[in-house]
Formats: sequence, C-alpha cells, structure tokens
Amino acid sequence: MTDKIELFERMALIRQCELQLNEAFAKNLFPGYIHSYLGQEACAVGMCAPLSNEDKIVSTHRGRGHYLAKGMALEPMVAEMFGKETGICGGRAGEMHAADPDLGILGGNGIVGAGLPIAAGAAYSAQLDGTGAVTVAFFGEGASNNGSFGETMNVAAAWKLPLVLVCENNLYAEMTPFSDTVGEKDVAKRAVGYGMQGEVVDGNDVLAVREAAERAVERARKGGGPTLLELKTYRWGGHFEGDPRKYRTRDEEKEWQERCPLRRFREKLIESGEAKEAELDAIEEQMKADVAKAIEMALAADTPAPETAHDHVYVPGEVA
Amino acid sequence: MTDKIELFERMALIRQCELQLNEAFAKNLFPGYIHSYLGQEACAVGMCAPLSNEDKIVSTHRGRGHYLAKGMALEPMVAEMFGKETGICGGRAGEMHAADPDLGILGGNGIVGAGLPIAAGAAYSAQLDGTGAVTVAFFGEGASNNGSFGETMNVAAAWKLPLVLVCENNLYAEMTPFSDTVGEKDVAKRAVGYGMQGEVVDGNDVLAVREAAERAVERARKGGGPTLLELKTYRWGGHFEGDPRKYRTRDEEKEWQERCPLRRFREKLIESGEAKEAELDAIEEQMKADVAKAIEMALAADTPAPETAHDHVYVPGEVA
Amino acid sequence: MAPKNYCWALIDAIREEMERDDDVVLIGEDVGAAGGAFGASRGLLDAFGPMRVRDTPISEEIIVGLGVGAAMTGKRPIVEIMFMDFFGLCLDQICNQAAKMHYMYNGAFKMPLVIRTSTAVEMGIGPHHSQLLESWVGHVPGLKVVMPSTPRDAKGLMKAAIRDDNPVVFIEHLALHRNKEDIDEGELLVPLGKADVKRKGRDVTVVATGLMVARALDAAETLAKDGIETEVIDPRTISPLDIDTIVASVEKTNRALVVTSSMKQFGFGSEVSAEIMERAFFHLDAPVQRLTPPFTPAPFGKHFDEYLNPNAGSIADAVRAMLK
Amino acid sequence: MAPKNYCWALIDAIREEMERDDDVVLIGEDVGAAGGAFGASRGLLDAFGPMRVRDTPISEEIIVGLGVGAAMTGKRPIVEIMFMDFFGLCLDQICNQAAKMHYMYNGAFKMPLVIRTSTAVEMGIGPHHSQLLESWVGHVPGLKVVMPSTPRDAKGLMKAAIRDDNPVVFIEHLALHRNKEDIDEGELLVPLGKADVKRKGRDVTVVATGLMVARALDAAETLAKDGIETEVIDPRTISPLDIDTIVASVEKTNRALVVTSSMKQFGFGSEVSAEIMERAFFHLDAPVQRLTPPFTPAPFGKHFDEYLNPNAGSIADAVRAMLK
Ligand SMILES: Cc1ncc(C[n+]2csc(CCOP(=O)(O)OP(=O)(O)O)c2C)c(N)n1
Ligand SMILES: Cc1ncc(C[n+]2csc(CCOP(=O)(O)OP(=O)(O)O)c2C)c(N)n1
Ligand SMILES: [Mg+2]
Ligand SMILES: [Mg+2]
Repeated sequence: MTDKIELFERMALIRQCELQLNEAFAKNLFPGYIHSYLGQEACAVGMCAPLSNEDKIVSTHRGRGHYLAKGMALEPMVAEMFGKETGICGGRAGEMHAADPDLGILGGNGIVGAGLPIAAGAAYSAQLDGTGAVTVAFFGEGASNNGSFGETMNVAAAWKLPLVLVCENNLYAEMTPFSDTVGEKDVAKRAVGYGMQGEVVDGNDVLAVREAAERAVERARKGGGPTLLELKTYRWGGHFEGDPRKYRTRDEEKEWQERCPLRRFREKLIESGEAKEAELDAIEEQMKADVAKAIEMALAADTPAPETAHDHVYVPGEVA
Repeated sequence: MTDKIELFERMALIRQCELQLNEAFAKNLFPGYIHSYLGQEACAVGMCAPLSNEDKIVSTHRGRGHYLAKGMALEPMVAEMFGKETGICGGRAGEMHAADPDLGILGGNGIVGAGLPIAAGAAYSAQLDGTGAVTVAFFGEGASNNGSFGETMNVAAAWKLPLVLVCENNLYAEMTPFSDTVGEKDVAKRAVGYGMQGEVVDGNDVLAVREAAERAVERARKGGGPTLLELKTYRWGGHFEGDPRKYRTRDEEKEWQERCPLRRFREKLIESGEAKEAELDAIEEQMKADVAKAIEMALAADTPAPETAHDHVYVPGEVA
Repeated sequence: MAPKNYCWALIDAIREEMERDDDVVLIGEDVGAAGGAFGASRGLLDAFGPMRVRDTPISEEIIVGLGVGAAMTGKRPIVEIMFMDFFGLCLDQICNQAAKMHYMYNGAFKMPLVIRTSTAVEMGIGPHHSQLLESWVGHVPGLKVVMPSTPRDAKGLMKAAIRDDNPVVFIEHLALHRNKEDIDEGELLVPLGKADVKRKGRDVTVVATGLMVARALDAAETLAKDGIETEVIDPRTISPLDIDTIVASVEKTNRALVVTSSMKQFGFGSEVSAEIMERAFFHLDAPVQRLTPPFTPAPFGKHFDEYLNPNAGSIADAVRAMLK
Repeated sequence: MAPKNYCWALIDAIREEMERDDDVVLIGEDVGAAGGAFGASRGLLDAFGPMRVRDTPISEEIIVGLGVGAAMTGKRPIVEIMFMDFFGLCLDQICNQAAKMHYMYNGAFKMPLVIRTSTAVEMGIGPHHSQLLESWVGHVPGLKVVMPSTPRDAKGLMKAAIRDDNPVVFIEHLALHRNKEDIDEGELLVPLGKADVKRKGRDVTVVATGLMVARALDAAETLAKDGIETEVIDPRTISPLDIDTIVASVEKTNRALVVTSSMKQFGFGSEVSAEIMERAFFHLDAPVQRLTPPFTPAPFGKHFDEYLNPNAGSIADAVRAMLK
C-alpha cells in the first residue's frame, strides 16, 4: 500500500464512521448530539499525514475526524462517542471530547476556541524540550472570532512556537454563515498582522492539504515558527444531526457535495493509475465493516457504572 | 484664537497636569499610583479634535489626557485623581477611572483591553440611532494583545460600526517592551486581516494625528465603518511614577524627549507664523496656573464620607 | 389565559418589551436568523429586524461588552450567552464592567442590561455543557441574578429584568423549556427579589431553585401522604435573595433543606444556610441541610446525570432524615 | 533560621522547586526581566533563563492556557495572573480546562499547574484591583485553592502546590508581601488541605484567612485581657477545606466567627457556616457569624478601605457580641 492509499483509507474510515453514526442517530440509538465531520475528511487526514506520535493535536467539538486521522483506535473511539465504559475515556468524555496521550491527541473541547491556548502550551513544552515535536491546533472559522484566537496567534508568532494553526473554514458556525460575522472572509489574511505565515488551501483536496501541512510542519520543526492554514471546506450536515439547515440552500449543499473530498481523491488515484477501482472499493467495504463492528460493539457495551462519576476529580496523593 | 492654538492649549494643559501631578506624587501628596500621560499629549488632543459632545470616547488606566482632550473640566477631574469628594465621580472612581456622560466620556478602565468591547457597544448604539455619532476607543499597544482586541476588530468590521480604534503604541506595557511580545511590530497591520482600514501615524505630531482622526471619524460618520489607527509615541515616565525604568536606557528616553510633541508643535506654529512665542508662553503659563489651582483645590478638599461607599451599588427602584 | 411553555413565555416577554420600548435590543449567537440556538428567540428577527436582533460571531466577551456599551448610551440590551458554562470567557465584562459601572462612576451611568443565559444540567451533554454557576454572579455586588422555574415566572421575571436599570443575569434551565402553564394574556411582571412560596406547609421548609422546584413539589406530595407538610419556597431571584420569606418560613417549620442543581461547595445552599444560621438559629430544631450533586464535573450521558442529581425521592429522603 | 518576608519566601520556594525539577517553569506578565510586577519573581530569570521564566503579552487567557497545555505534556508550570480581579478573562481556562482535564479524560492527563495570583484588597487601588474571589474557584471541582497568611506558610504551600498533580490556585495578599518571619533553611513543605490553629482557645473559634489572620490574632490578644480565650484557625487551603479541624474547634468552643476580606454573599464565610451547621449544629451555643466587607465594590482610596474592612477592633466586637 502506498502512502496515498493510506490517506484514502483513513478518509474512508472517517466517512464511514460519520455516515454510520448518523444512521445510529436516526434510529435513536445515539445518546445525545452528533457533530458530524462529513465532508471535511481531507482536512484531518491531510494535516495529520506528516505527524508522528510525538507530535500533538488539539481538537474541537467536531473531533472524530481528527482523532481517527491521528490514529486513535476505532473501537474505543466509537464506544466513547456512545458513552460506554469500553470508550477510550471510559465513556465519560463523550461526543465532544476524547483524548489519547500516547498518540499525542490532547482532546476535543466543548468550549469553542479554548483549544488554541492549550495547543500553544503544548508547543511551548516541545520548544523547551527541543525535540522538534510539532503541535497542530484544529479549530473552526467560527472559533477564529473568539478572543483566544488573537492571543494565540500573537504568542505563537512572538515566541516562534512549533505550532500549526489549522482553521477548517466550513462556512458555518452553528446556524450562522461565516460571511455574516466578519469583514474579511479569508481567515488566513489575519496571519500577516501577527507576523505569521498564512495560507489558503483547498480543504477538500487531501493532497493539497498534505502539502501545506508538510510545509508548515517542516517550518515548525526547524524553528521557523507557526503557520496559519485556512482549509476551505464544507460541513455537509447540520451543526448537529437533526438541524433542519434553514440557513442555507439545498443547492449550495449539492454544489459542495460535488466537491466530495473522497470521490475527488478516488478519481485522482484511478486516473493517475495509482489505484484500481476495485482496490478502493475493497478499502471502503473494509472500513464500512470495521465501523459497523465498532458501532455494534459500542451498542452492546455497558454504560459506565454511575459511581465512577466520582473517580478522577482529583489526582490522589499527598505532597507534604 | 485659531483652532491650532486651541490644540496647543489643550496639549499644554495635559502636559502641566501630568508634570504637576508627578510633583505632588514626589512630595507624597498623592494617594496611590500615577499612570502618567506625559509625552503622549498629541495623541489624545489630535484624536479628540474632530469630536463633538455627541461622540463618545472610551479610555484606559492612563486616561487623563483623553479626559482633558475631550473637554472634562479640569478641577473636578484633578480632584477625582486625588479621590476627593469634589471629584467628577465623587472621588470614588480614582486615578484609573473617570467619566462624564454629558461629554461622551464613557470612563477609564482598570482592566487592560476591557474598554474595546464597550466602545463597540456605544458605536452600535449610535448606529441604531442613526445619529452619525462616532466612538473612539483608546487603548495601548499592550492591550492589542488581549483577546478583546480581536473580537472588537472583527465585530466592528463585520457590522461597519462607527468606531475608531486608536492604539497608542508607546512601546511599553508595564515593564515589558512591545517588541518582546509580538511577531509584528506594527499593530496597524492587523487591520487588513479583519477587513478594516489601518494606518500608522506619528503620534507625536498633533496635526498628523488630527488629520488621521478626521479621515477616520469622517469615514465612520458616513457609514464607512471602523478604522484602526496606530499612533507611534512614547511613555516618558515609568509605567507608574516611581518605576525605576530598568527595562530601557536613558538614551532611548532622551531620544524620544527630543521628539516632544508640545515643543515640536510650538516650533511649527512659530515657524509658520501662526503664533508668536510670547503668546504660547502665556498659554503655558496660564495652563500651569490653572493646574496649580486645581491641585491646590483638590488638596484642600475633603475625602468623601466613608459611608458613601454604600451608595450606588444598585440603581434603586422597583420595576413590578 | 392560554397555555404557554417556558420557552415561548420568554419569547413573548421579550417581544412585548421590544414592542413597548424601541431601546430594547437582543444580541447574541444565532439569536436572529436561527431564532436562537434553542429556539428561544423565534420570530423576533422578523418582527424587529436585524439591527435590533443581532447575530454575533462566537465572541462572548464582546457580546457582553456590546451590551455594556449600549446600556451606557441609552439602550436596554439583552445579550445572550448560550450556555452559562461559557461565563469564564466573559465574566470580566459581567463582573468588572456591567456590575461596577453605575457604582464606580457615582451613579452617572445606569446599566439596564439583561445577560440571558442557560444551563443544561442533567441533559447529558457532558462537562462543558452542564454547569449552573449562579453563585459566581451572586457573589458580585451590582448584579442581580434571576432563575425562574415556571413559564409564568419566566415571563414575568424577564419583563421585570428588562425594565430594571441594573444588570440582571437571567438563567434558564433548558430542561424546563417545554414545560407548560396557563399564563394571563395581559401585562405580567414578577418582581425581582421576591421569593414565591410554591406550597404551604408547617413541618419543614424546602428551598429549591430551577429544575429542583418541581421535584421538591413532587416530594412534598409524597411526604404529605405520610402526614409531613412541606413548605416549598422558590427564591426565583438568587441575588438579592429574599431571605425574609425564607426566614419567616423557617420560624414556622424550624427545619430547612436547600436543593439545587449547582455544586454544594461555595454554592447557593451554603449562602441560604449561613443566612438562616444568622437570622433564625434559635428557631432551628435541626441543622439546615444542602442537597446537591456531589463535587464533581458532570460526565457525558444521562445515566450519570440521573445518578448525580437530586430527585423527588432523594429530596423526600432528606426531609425524612431531618425529621427523625 | 533566617528572617524572610512573604515575598522572598515565595521567590525562594519557586527557586528551590525550579532547581529541583527542570520541568517547573514560570509564565506571566513581567515575571522575567522585570522580576515581577510586585518584585515577586526577582532573580529567577537570571537563574533559569528566558525559556523557563517567560514574559508574556497581556493575554490572560493564553497565559493560563499555556500552562494547561504545558502541564498536559509533562511540564509543571506556574502561571501568573497579576491580580485576581482579572480572573474574569481566564476563568474558562482555569475552570473548564485546567480543572476538568484530568476528570474528563478519565485520568489520562495530570494537571500539575499552579495559577499564581494576588489580591490587593485594602490597598486603595479601587474597584478593579481590590477583589478577593476565592469562592469562584472554590466552587469548582478539580481545583485546589490556597491562601497563605504568613511567610512560612507561603513558602511551604507554594512548594507543595508546585509538586501537586492538580491545578492549584495560589492567592497572595499583596498587603502581606513585606511581613517577615523566621523560616527554616531546609526543605519546607506545608500540606495542602490542612488548617493551622494559629492560637489555642476555648471560648470561641475565629476562622480567618489571609490578611485577617493577623487581625484575628490581635483581637484575640485584646480579648484575652478580658478573659476571653479565642482559638484562631487559618484554613490556609480554601478548597479542599479542612473542615475537620474547624469542627473539632467548634465542638470545644461552641461558637464560631468567620472573618474574610471577600464578600459575605456566596462567600467563604457562608461555606464555613453551612459546613458547621451540618456537622456541629448541636454543639453550637450561638449562630456562626460572618464578618466581611459589605456588599459593595471597593471604591478608590484607603479611607474607604479602612471603613469597609474588618479590623482587630471589629473582630473583637463581633466576638464579644457572640458571647453575650
Ligand atoms: C465559547 C463557546 N461559544 C459558543 C459555543 C456553542 N457552539 C458550539 S459549536 C459552535 C459553532 C462553532 O463553529 P466553528 O468554530 O466554525 O466550528 P464548526 O462547528 O463549524 O466545526 C458554537 C457557537 C461553544 N460551544 N463555546
Ligand atoms: C487585563 C489586565 N492585565 C494586566 C493588567 C496590569 N496592567 C496594567 S497597565 C498594563 C500595561 C498596559 O500596557 P498598554 O496597553 O500598552 O498601555 P500603557 O500602559 O502603555 O498606556 C498592565 C499589564 C491589567 N490592568 N489588566
Ligand atoms: Mg464552522
Ligand atoms: Mg503601552
């Protein structure tokens, strides 16, 4: 398998995960909201391509794509989404949160924008250690309007932190179109004012994302400081599943679905002869089966014993 | 008196106020810290020149220059600084705070950056009323690194608020040089990323400031939206009086004192024949005397009765 | 009289006040075109247009700051912070700016500002969407804090909050949004600072807020079968607290239990208990008790919520234990 | 033994811990080149260099966030928020991020983070620089909150806070910075969560924090002349509160007064009172009282501060009133 096939596989995995979770939701099998990552698969996968387990990511409320792209095991991740005790965090973190320190996944966040300062902290930590490890902070275009964004841009640039700031501009923050909330529609333009490199990237083209990621990660590793990447993409679903999406047209949605990152990549791979249709079909089938199994397992698993709610409020141990 | 002479007078007033308050401080006659505005006089005076009483300003912890430039009466302003009951706010607001709603002075602030969102609110209010009134938000370059700055830039641009954002870049935030805390030394450059006009201005040249102010205020009045002005200037004193200023050289201070806004303006007025030396001397003498009297009155005044501490915690009155 | 749910009662309140007074405006995330993240401002954009019903970016600090600045210049803004869990992002504007403006400037500015927010305690959404933090704001002089438990109170308190010249933090329990009640069509104002005795009783006083009021009433029903007469008081306003009504009740019942959805430690129950201690100590036959979720964040999932939060059963148990 | 003031005791604590453990870093406004806005990190930049002693822009949210992210990746950061009055700008990072990270992720991350901050209550600086808000953070599970009143406690608690794997909010009273005390040269650790009985007595318990501890001791001196034996307890840690020590004292004295520089409403005194209510009610001969500044912001000027805040005289008066 070439690395491009791996990219395809990862994207297909995310796609299947999101599709099948939505189905579970539609069947009333899911406890709570689903913030679907459908349509944005190329962003997570392209960005995580150049990262190792030493590198960190910080995610959002819409984090499954990031988790899977960074290598989180499918089954415990899915179980976490269902709040089951087999979940990667014992089922207590839930749909907006999951973490895996060993893989450098520092968690999602229920607070929009709150991951940015934390990512800067992780990057500062790596800078102290001089390991060359890089931190990638994922956030939405909506988050770019929160105070934490400006503070993080500035500190990252001033300290030349090994940080890549990745704005997935999917055009909507909940029900509000981005264009209604800004005077400048390219988030990437904010970079220059903070003394940082900024770049707009086609977020539905996984190879373009990977290339930009490689440049930015390389810069960060070498001490060249942070980069702001704006990945233009689209949130296929509502803010959460069930959102009637009155704030946009079905036409607009169709247009963006025609720019499907998975299909585009599939076509490219076949056209260039790097993969055969059947091979990719098989991958998709496999991913479909893997996800189906993960969901089945999650559904069959127990919810955590309620008394576990008392665990981990504090790290135990007396110091003095 | 031409309007330029008025500008000179206002600057001389601020200069005298700051000099004489420092003297009072040195003689241990001042209760608390003094955040001196010495050296920045052209900023406040130039910016407030095109404003009427309908226009609002929002100030900072270093606010006396703004208050006087916007027309606050000298004596109650000075008395406020001393915490006297004859103060414009009864002596309870103190050195970092003073307000006068009738003149559109919405107050100083002890929280760096907190005035920016409030200024946006005042601008929104004027936008609703359609009066053409403009709000000017003064803040330091240090404040430009706080989250409130980014949020305000963005909302102001998105809503085309009648707001002028005035960053007085005096190179220091407390004891920290600005250059140590940023990746880009021109704050004005941040404007473009938010879809706003930005401009760097010589903050020690009152006419340059006034021109920039006129352009920005005009734009705001006509519905053209906000402007970010960065006034390059210098804080002659320490962060507060008594600060030993170890973080910079006496040479640097001397260099900036050679760019004294008051002297430069005086020389210009004389050179161009717009004023005679004696006339300007007389103004300065008058200002000196006015301030001396204001301080004398403030010193002689009583501190507020301590029981007044209980006043105004809530606006009285039952609604239902 | 018409049956209204809590959510529509609030929309009615805001609509009526916006009709009555052009200075009333509504500012927040998704309040306009979307009709509110929880549908709690439906119809207002159409009725009042995008200048008075303003969608904002995700910028909590300036959302409140816009309200502060607008209130200082003659408006009566309602600003919305979607969840109270986000208060950590805007508490400076609430507590240092809105709360202190009238005071600092010696009365020069009024601050007719409503900070509308909600809690989703017990809705399974996890640690960042399940907090009730009324005591953060209750601790700050200059603020009023309101927390209605019924549609009628929601409407009347919202209208009063909008007309009040002080900053009012208005906390809605999302789990109450669909509860219905008959509400008079006419003008309805519920005064801030006045508790409501939701049920009379002579054996024990239960002070309950928000979601807990209905449960306390349920518990009272059960207890009545055993001959225990419970007085249920809903303070409705958290600050200033109508402690007189509570003390009068305790002087009669000699026992009190406080039930909340917020943390016990440094919480509402502690305040009520300490006030009863100071004012009615010699009337007490038993110590005032606090019944609350334990001192932990809220994990994801309703099974945890059910386990962690007080319910009619645990309220009744707590009352019985006090009467032993 | 050497006499040290509170400020230098803290610097020593941080220096010793930074020497002991390379992972300890200090981050904040003016902490480096300037040696701290209050001189409370003098010498550390020279000793440890600009990477471990990092000056920041005026960006409170990211100051704490840097600490959170660094703590999650193996560091033991101390982050400084100059005044506690600025907590409204960074409370999300403190209360939703630092406090909940260990919990949410089922123990996967530790959070060895110290949030160093100060209060300038009674120093005349006015409404935005005179607040003590320990109950905001005391209300949040996952946080520890510490407030030393003496140089020795300051040093020992700071060292313990740095070594603790939980986020600790460390509150200094600036008015205490110049107080001196003899401190052992050797290793000094004061355990978090343990109150200190600063004076033994049998007639009344005074629980006092921060600035109020010395005043309570002064009052006790005066009262002793009248034969009133006051036990003075300094909890030192606000959360988790060592209520056992307080309750044991009240069981002996049957009376308690709580004295703080923070607001009474929803404050520390309410928490202590409510806990005593629940645990020692039947030992009480009189209601627990809270002595605090009144419910108002702090105006500019020391004359107001003197009027508003408790002092040895008003503490003694309150004790006498309780014994009547
Ligand atoms: C501080 C904060 N404000 C508001 C919310 C409610 N909220 C959750 S997701 C969201 C939209 C986020 O938009 P964006 O950053 O573009 O991310 P996307 O959902 O598009 O992935 C909002 C407003 C929140 N969780 N946190
Ligand atoms: C939010 C906040 N952080 C820190 C401080 C402490 N502080 C007061 S003034 C100041 C420096 C402000 O610098 P700048 O904005 O450049 O204004 P200048 O003092 O130069 O006029 C600081 C850090 C504060 N008052 N508020
Ligand atoms: Mg988005
Ligand atoms: Mg400055």
